[in-house]
Amino acid sequence: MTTLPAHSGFPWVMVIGLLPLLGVAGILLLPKAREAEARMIALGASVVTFAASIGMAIDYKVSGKPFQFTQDYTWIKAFGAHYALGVDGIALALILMTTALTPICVLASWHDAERLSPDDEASSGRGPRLFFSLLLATETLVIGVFGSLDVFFFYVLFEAMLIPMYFLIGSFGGPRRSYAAVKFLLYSLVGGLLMLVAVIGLYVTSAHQLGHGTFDYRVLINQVHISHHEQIALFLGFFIAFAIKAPLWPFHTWLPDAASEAPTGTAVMLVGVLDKVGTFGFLRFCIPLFPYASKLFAPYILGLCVTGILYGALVAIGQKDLKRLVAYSSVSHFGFIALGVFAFTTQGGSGATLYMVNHGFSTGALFLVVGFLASRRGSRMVDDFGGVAKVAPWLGAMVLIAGLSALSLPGLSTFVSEFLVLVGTFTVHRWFAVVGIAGIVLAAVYVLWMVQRTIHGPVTRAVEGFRDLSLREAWVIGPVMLAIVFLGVNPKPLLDRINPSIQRVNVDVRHGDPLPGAAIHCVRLPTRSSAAYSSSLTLSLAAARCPTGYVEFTSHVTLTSISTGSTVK
Amino acid sequence: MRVDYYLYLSAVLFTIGAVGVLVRRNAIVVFMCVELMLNAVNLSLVTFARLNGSLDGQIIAFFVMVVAAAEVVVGLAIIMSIFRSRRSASVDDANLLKY
Amino acid sequence: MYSALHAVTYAKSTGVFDLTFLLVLFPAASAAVLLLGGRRTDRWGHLLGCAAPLASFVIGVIEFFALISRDGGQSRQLDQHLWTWVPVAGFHANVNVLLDPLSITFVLLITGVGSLIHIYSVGYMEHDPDRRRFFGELNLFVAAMLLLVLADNYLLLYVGWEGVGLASYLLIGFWSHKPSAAVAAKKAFLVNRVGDVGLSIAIMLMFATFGTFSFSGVFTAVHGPGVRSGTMLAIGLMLLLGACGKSAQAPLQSWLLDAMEGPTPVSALIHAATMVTAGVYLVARSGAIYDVSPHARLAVEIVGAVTLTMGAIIGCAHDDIKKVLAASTMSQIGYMMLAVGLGPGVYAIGIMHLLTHGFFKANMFLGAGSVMHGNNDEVNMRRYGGLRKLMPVTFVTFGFGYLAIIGIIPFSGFFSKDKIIESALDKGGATGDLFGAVAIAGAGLTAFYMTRLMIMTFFGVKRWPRDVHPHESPKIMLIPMAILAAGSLLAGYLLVLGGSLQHFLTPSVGSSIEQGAHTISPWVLSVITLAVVLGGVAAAWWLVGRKPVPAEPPTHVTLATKAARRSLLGDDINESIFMHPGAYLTRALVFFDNRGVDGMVNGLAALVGGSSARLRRTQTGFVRSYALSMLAGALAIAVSLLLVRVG
Amino acid sequence: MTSTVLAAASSGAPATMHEAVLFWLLAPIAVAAAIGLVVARSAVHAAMMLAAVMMCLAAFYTAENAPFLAVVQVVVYTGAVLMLFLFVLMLIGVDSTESLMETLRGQRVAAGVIGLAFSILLLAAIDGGIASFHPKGVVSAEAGKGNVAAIAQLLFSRYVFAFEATSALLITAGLGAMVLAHRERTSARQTQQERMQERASRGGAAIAPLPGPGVYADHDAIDTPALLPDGTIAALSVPSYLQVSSAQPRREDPELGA
Repeated sequence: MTTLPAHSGFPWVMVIGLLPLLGVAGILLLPKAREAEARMIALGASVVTFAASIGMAIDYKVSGKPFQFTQDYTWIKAFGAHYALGVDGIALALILMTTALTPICVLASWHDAERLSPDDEASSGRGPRLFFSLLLATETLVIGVFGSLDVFFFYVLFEAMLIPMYFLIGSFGGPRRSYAAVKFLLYSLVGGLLMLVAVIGLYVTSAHQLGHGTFDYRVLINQVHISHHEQIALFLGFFIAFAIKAPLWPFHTWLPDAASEAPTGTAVMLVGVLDKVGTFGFLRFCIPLFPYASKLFAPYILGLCVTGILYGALVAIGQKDLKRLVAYSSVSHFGFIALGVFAFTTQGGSGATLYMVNHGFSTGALFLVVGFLASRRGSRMVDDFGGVAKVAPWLGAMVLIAGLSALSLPGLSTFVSEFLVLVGTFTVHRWFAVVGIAGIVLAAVYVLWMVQRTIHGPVTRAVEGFRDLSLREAWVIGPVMLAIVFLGVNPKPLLDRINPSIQRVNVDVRHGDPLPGAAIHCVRLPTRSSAAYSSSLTLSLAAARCPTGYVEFTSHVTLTSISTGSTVK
Repeated sequence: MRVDYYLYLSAVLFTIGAVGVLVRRNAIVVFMCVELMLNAVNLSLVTFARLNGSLDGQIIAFFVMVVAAAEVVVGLAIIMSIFRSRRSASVDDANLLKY
Repeated sequence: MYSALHAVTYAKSTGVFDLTFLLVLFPAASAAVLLLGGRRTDRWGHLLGCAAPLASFVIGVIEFFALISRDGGQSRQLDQHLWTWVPVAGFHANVNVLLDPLSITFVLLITGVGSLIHIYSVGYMEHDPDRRRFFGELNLFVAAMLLLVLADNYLLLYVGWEGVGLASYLLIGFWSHKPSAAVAAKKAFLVNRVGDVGLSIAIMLMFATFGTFSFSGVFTAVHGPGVRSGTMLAIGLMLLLGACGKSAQAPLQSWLLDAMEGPTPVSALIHAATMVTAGVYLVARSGAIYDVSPHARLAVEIVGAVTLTMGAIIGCAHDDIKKVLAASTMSQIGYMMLAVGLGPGVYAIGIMHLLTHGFFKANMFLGAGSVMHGNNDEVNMRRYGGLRKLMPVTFVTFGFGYLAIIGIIPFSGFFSKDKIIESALDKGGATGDLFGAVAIAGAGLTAFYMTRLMIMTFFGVKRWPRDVHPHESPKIMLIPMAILAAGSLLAGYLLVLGGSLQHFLTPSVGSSIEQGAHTISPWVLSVITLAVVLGGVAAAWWLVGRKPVPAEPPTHVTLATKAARRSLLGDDINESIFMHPGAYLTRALVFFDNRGVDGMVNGLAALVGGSSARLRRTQTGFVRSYALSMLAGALAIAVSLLLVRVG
Repeated sequence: MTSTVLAAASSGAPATMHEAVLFWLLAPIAVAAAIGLVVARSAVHAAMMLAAVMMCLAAFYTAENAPFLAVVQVVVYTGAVLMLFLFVLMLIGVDSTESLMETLRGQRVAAGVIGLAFSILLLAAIDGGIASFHPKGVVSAEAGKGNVAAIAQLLFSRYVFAFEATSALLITAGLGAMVLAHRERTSARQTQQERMQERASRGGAAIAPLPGPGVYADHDAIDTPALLPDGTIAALSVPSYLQVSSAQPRREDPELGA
């Protein structure tokens, strides 16, 4: 193996990661008397960060190296830990989503961290300075997690991410915030510890093989061959950690509590951004590092995903609390994401990655509108609303669109990703996909029933005084809606960057995507009179569909004949 | 007579002292039992010195005595102050560490 | 017919055909302006709302003439590439619009009838404070419907498909403060979603089987070797499921009657003329797939025949004028389904009935709207009576529609419906005869319930309450009705004349069956059908027209009538099979999640906490107990050391 | 006797007949006294028992060629430490005999069983571990300087740091004891005037001095109560700690009966 270039291009990732920290520094320098300005600084820092990430996206070469803008410095020499950063298409998309959502979270939390009175003793430590520093710190850590190319570095950031989020929930949340925060922390820590064991195991394996242990991700995937038994053990360590983080059924019960107790901005950050680390981890670590174990466990994991899709949706139908409803719908959606990831097809993987981005916006939108509703009514209960659309038509429309995006209406971004996930699954695991499709009917049930009971129907007394969207709220929800519509109509720029990375992720698990059923038939039955024509037709079709150059066929066709067939176009 | 009889005696005295610590409730008597245990150990230390033909055992016994003296001073002062505040010298009454 | 190696290809659009995208863009842009512009656009919103479909109609007409001016040598199927939508490895979806005879036919129907209904709505919705929003949503519907029929691949079609579903949802729930409207809207969307599952599975099957889901790719590949008939049957059935949802065919028919909660122009445009016929369009468009799968065709025929009968029976029992018309729509779409299910060559006839139905049913809905408009939005026909004198124009235009639907010569319905019956009988065999008989019986039933409607509404004595003063509608409503009435009369001629429509549609849906293979002579059949129809009319007069209509529906009726009044128990079945068990399941799962899954987590935490608390009890605070345990510990350590030494 | 024992011991490590006599004489006494320490009801008795044990041990130390320790044992332990115990006992009340009822369930049984097991274990361990030893005696280690000088030499050479540390410990302990025993005055000391005012404010008989004890022909002890004019006993005339049931004036006395 050739040695990998340590540095390439402008260190965008580091810059983007450090910008929010600058904001944190600015906020901490503020005197207490001017602490309300913390939000201005936070907004400024996060917008600049977003602008920088746009710069990175423009600078990213679609057909360039697998990992771009890399940096690699030895961090802890004693056990081969590196400070290594870099992005591929998947990380690029997720970093963009993170930096786009953070200003929205800041704006959405504009009044959430205000003190009740200037010298409010009860909230002495919990002013806007703390809140917005924590929010920005979370952003930095999440960007670091997505951009990390060292397993140990990733692990450290992965665990560090919990700390600001713990305080965001535990200090600023609803009445049961400490229960929710502790539950969130303990759940995540359990997963994190399992992952730590696996990370150490990975190091030991690499030390056995290379003579010197390393955590360098690119070295690990290219030069270290992990035996099957080790793969199974290490895979489970990583998988459970990510499954808790994602969260996958049945590790989901922390999410409804955490998301419903957290203030709106935090909930968006938590469910929209932070949880993507779990599904991102599947793609970044589980599959490329442990292809054998991934293949071995895939059917069971797909079973979990499908269960989660239906389960999350059904439980969401039965929720009385709007935030919990959204949280359970996310459980369902995470089932879709993981379904696409573990289908090991380009459609599934790209769809899942796109889904992560879209879910950030779509669930973000839902949490935001629920936050708008709750801030007006002082309650999150579905039954406390009714007829909002009549009183506040814009607010009603936003609730409706957010809901439609959650049920994956074609034309909105979630549809593209959900369909890709299902198609990607369908080509290899037909029945999992079919059962998963039932989830889209259930999604319609919970969304529309929620819509019917909150914004439709006769205007209830409590709703009568609702004002429509304020200017700030419009600026919060507007960009999200724009992103949802834009990505629904033109997901190509993002998909073009994601696709090659996904194909690299899947290359060890499945060589190229499965051929259409009819094409395989043609090759299987070469005695048919028209076989010559049709097989060449379909094979050229197949070759066109498999940019990696791999074509997988059923057993009784020799590979040589196929590969000649597919190269002669 | 064998020298190790002293050791047997020491063991017996030590055990009696230990049982005394366990069954008596008067803090001062408990303390006396502790002293008995220390004395028993001293006896065995002196005997060990004789067995080994070195004075180190006696030295250690001496140190034990000094430390025991210090311990008694502090311990009795503690018992005094407890008695002052609680009007009781029973070790069972001083159970603030209870769960 | 397709030959085995005949690849379906579409020509690249040029010239005037590059304007195809404007068809969708006009109403879409107008919808965006009206919905995002807010109250600022209230003043002129309805004008823009009418202009958009009219502009599309004009372009449609231009393109139609451009299309027919292309002679046989030139392809009449023109594909315009707009942008690449979803490119993922083999999964390549484009946003392309396909202009071919089938789509232009629909374009003209949608924009033509749509424009008329828009104009009508200006008057109908005049007093509604949200008229601008109404027009915005109506435009959104037109845009989505046009996208549906112009898509050149199934995925884009799916976008339009759900888009019209969304518009339908919004418009049924237009008066969403009425709980009944909100529930009906939700129900329509949900039932459609079930159908959409079918459509999406069909698309996935196509992709998994052929590696493509564009029309040209799929229609070429179906004739390739190695295509298993089971797969084709599955695709056909899944497409049919989608069509059933959208077109309110059994077993997904239950939403249509409730959808009448929407404003009447919506019922006319969406739930009569256009959207509900999208299922027929889908089956006709997918003709190549059904051509190779006779079993799938049979399923389509059965669905059509069953719904045809069900709709007609339901129509006989309801007193709500819109619901009767809705049931009639179901029934008529059943005819179309039956036609397109009959397979190669009959697609065009189904489309023809679709067009004529678009005219006469829209006409009648607008008429019903006019009647309601004049009667304080009363929909119960038992509160009407004798309106022909007070609303003469409405009566006449409605009458045209009435004559068309029951199939009286020379109204349009006669031509299209007769052809369907004829084709069903021509299919031969037991099923052909059965379907033919059902179709003829359906014609009789149609005549019965429509005559009942006419009698209860326009004839007899007045039965409206004292404070209602029926009056004729304003001109802006009457003119569209008049135009549609003319269409109801003339459309049949124009379409049938020399098989013009069938020839025109040949590139899209294949050629017609050869003439002369009839089992029964067309003339004889027409006479039989007319006789049955007249029998139905007579029966209606005998049962309804002879005596005064009671103000309340009679309660001592047969079980069959009761079932028909409850829409043949469609809702009851859905409720008992899906809703109630679903509600129980949901409640059980919520309980399970709180107590089971979360309970396990919390239980684990409680176990740790509890055992710690129990362990804490050993800290009695008695020094002597601690001393005892210390001594015991010392003993244990000494013993174990000794054992290690000895052992 | 002591000189013979010393002479016998000084000759060598193995125990002589004299030492055996001494051992078998004093060992049972030591054990009996130790048991007495554990079972004695009164704390003062227990202290006496402990003194007996310590004296016995001092004798054993002399027999074992440790005269310095023997003296320290008598002077420091028996003389100082034990006296300290007795002082504290006096401070907190000599009469505080504890009831012999055990309050912790099973404590006594468990202590007995574990103690027995522990002693068996120790005895067995000594039996197994020491049997092979041949006592060397400490005389050789004294190098002719005598026990005290030899110990002194070791203490101030090899163990000098430990010795210094111990001295520091002793000082710390002394300070600690002072701190612990010191009672901080929480309020200002009452003047005599204030005490009087307080007494006057209480009113009643408390203003006058308490009545003295009764003085009779046959009794004038301090525990004899005085009689009030009506013939009843003046309870306040006898200090509370002397009020015992036996100390009643004899009613049968004819002169006192009135």
